[in-house]
Amino acid sequence: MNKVVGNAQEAIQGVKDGMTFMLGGFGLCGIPENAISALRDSAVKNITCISNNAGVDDFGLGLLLQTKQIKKMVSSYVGENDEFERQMLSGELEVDLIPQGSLAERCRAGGAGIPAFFTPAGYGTEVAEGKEVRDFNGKPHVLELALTADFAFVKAWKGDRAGNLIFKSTARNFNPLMAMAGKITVAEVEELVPEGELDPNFIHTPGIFVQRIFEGKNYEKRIEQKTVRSR
Amino acid sequence: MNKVVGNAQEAIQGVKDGMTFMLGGFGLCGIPENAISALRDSAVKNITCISNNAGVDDFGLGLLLQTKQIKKMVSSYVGENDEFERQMLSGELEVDLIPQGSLAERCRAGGAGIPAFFTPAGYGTEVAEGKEVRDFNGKPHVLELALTADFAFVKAWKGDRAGNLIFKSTARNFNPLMAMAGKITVAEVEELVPEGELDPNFIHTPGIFVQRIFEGKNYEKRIEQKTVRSR
Amino acid sequence: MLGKKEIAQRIAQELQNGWYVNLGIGIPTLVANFVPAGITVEFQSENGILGMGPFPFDGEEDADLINAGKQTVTLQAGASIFDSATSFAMIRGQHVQLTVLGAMEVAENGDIANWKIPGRMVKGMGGAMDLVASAENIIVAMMHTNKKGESKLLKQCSLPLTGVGCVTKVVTNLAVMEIKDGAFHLLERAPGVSVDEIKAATEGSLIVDGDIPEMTFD
Amino acid sequence: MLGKKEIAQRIAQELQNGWYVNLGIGIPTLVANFVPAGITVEFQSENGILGMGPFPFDGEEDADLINAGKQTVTLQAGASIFDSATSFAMIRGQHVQLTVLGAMEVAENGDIANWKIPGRMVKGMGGAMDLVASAENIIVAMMHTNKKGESKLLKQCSLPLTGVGCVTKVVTNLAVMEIKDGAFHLLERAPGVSVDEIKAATEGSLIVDGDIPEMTFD
Repeated sequence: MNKVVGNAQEAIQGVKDGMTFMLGGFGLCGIPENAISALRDSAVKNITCISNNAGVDDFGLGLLLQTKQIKKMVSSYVGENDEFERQMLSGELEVDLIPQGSLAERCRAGGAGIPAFFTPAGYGTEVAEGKEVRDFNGKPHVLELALTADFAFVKAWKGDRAGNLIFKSTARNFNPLMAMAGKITVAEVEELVPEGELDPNFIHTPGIFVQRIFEGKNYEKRIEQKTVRSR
Repeated sequence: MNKVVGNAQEAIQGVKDGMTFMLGGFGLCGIPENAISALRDSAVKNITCISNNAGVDDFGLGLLLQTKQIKKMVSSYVGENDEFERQMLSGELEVDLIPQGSLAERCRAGGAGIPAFFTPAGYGTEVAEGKEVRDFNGKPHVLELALTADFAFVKAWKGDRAGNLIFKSTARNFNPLMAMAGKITVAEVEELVPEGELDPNFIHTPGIFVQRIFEGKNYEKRIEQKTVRSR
Repeated sequence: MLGKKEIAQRIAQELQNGWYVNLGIGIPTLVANFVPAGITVEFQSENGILGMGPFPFDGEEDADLINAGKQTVTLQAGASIFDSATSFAMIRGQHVQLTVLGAMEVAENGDIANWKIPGRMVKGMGGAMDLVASAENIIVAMMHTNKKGESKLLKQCSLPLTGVGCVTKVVTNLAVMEIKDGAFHLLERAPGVSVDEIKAATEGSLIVDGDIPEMTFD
Repeated sequence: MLGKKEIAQRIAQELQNGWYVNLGIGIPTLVANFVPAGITVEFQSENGILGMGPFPFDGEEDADLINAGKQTVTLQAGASIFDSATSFAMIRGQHVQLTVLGAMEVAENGDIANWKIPGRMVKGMGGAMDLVASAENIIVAMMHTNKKGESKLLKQCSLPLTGVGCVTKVVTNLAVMEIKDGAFHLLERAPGVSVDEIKAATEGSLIVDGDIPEMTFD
């Protein structure tokens, strides 16, 4: 299997106005930097982005908020982005806030052919409004639906031509789950290696979930909160 | 964290008649050989075993069938075991046959705090009898409940004192899922290593899912179907 | 009339480049031996392999590396190993493009029965119910008739079902048939087998539209 | 009256050997600095770490290794990394023995509000809703009153809820309280703080049963 494309521009071929995208990452950690730049350059608009966070004002998904390409965000936490908060409070941006665990599980479910599942998260809160509630083991649970996307954009550490991916440290986060849930999943990697170089026992995302892969460049990997201790 | 116990006998402390156990493995591949022997020696009885298969007549769970310690089996495929078939057809043994994917997902769900989920598997068959059916995306799905167990017995390749596990090749199968779903999860490993020796990026089962761990011995690793090609 | 090998060989002609394929036990397993030149497919084994390779050389078999039929196998370059939940996530989530499996009965509406003979054979369904409920493209590989000479292509299955309305194609020792609109549509005849012979061996509705070509093999 | 550090220090006394613990952003994060001698706990960070260690030395920070507060961290020996679904499987499946988090309001029935001020602050709930809906042991770390001097321990939360009836203990700058039977039960006073001061700062029902000891710190 050879799923390699030349660059981010080729990798996003087929994105259209109004589509739904998933984007991996937690804060700025493990985000698909190259794909986000290419999406900005493509000027695709009215998009729905499913991503745990919304970047910061001038990096990550903040770049697509600046250009107002995003119609709707589906996230669990957006506290690091002032422009986001401004657009949300003014009503320019639709926002669906989802408990982080439900977001992760809904993406996995979308990729796994599980259309719906019950979770205790959000019971008794506005998150559960309009949703079915049912008791299991004496405890109320909310029915949550799977999420899928027209494109999923993920970022891995290494990947091979067949689309097998491995992630580094906490840059893993939502990436493997969103990779499962994209109709077309685009993986950008820091290092593209030949098939056979990654140990089959330690693949995080099997290639079956990836349709296109490319080696990204100029990774900035910005740190949001540099915290250190003194020696 | 130090979860190490001395041997299989110590590891199964607390098993009681009538309990429900999960046992990892696919066929005879990746089964907890030491725990099964210890369970046989313990003479615990009337147990329910959740395991994809039921071993063969003289190995794996077949050992506990011989001794009639098993009251009920929950499995997806039991075709390799004549004694099993005899006990089932004669009504001595209760059997709950479950589609393999539903079995795997129900174990994961049990460990993940998801009490129920919808799956297309088994719709329109006797497996769906008495279960809620609901359409999603125009397709009927069956509501399946999570599975948990009093004890889960799993077998890994390497493990550390904190209970982190890695599996070798297809000996992984159900082991990581059942490890999640045991109230007490007992891991036996071929090699017990100090904390820090396993790469944190490539742990298959994080130690949080494991309560007891020991280095097993005398692994037979019997092959059911030796198939080879000529050079 | 085809042998088991030829049935597998004919099914292999259905493979398309880039597909992920799950092969059941028996005839379906043989399909892997006939992948047409110039196309690449990866075989999924539901016990947790993607990129399954051929059987090992004698002496190189590994008890920890088996396929869903419990046979010792090997891995190809680019293979990956995963747990059973992830494996069925691939299957249920329709990431596998083709499923090939055997059957005891197939009905004209696409129902399939292959896991149980009440009171007699109770081996279990394994992964078959997940596979047939999920896959968009399901080919059944089997003999056209059973050992008693009775048709296995029926108006309605008599055995407990594995899945409903799911089979898209059937390849037997006699014919290739597509299932649609509640009938078997004859597409190809096995070399030397007449349409009348196929009709006689088929209990379910068989649509014969125009001239039916013989299968060809390279 | 306790400072933030002392609140964290007091909460650390609740830790038990062998526990897995999830610490929220703010005061809860500080709890990691006060693990009592002789006990071992592992910290879970919901972005995918078990066995989180201290902040890195300057120059050794890794952009790919952060905690749920987006701070650079390190790993301890025996740590593991996993994806977000597995992380919340641990949380939802009650494999984490203790959750410590901050709050804007806590009600006498155990309700908690900490994610939203309608029309003003809309940062999102992150993992808090999953944590409070799942954990059996939830300690809230917060100031007893808000910046305007109003009690944050209420008869009923006024802000949108994060979870219902879930908080088991509250540790503030003034007191340690257990929540049960629809009331705050005063367990300990901060050094130099009187029961009357705590009563005055608590809007919800406060049960004072017998002599209330002062907290002790080693």
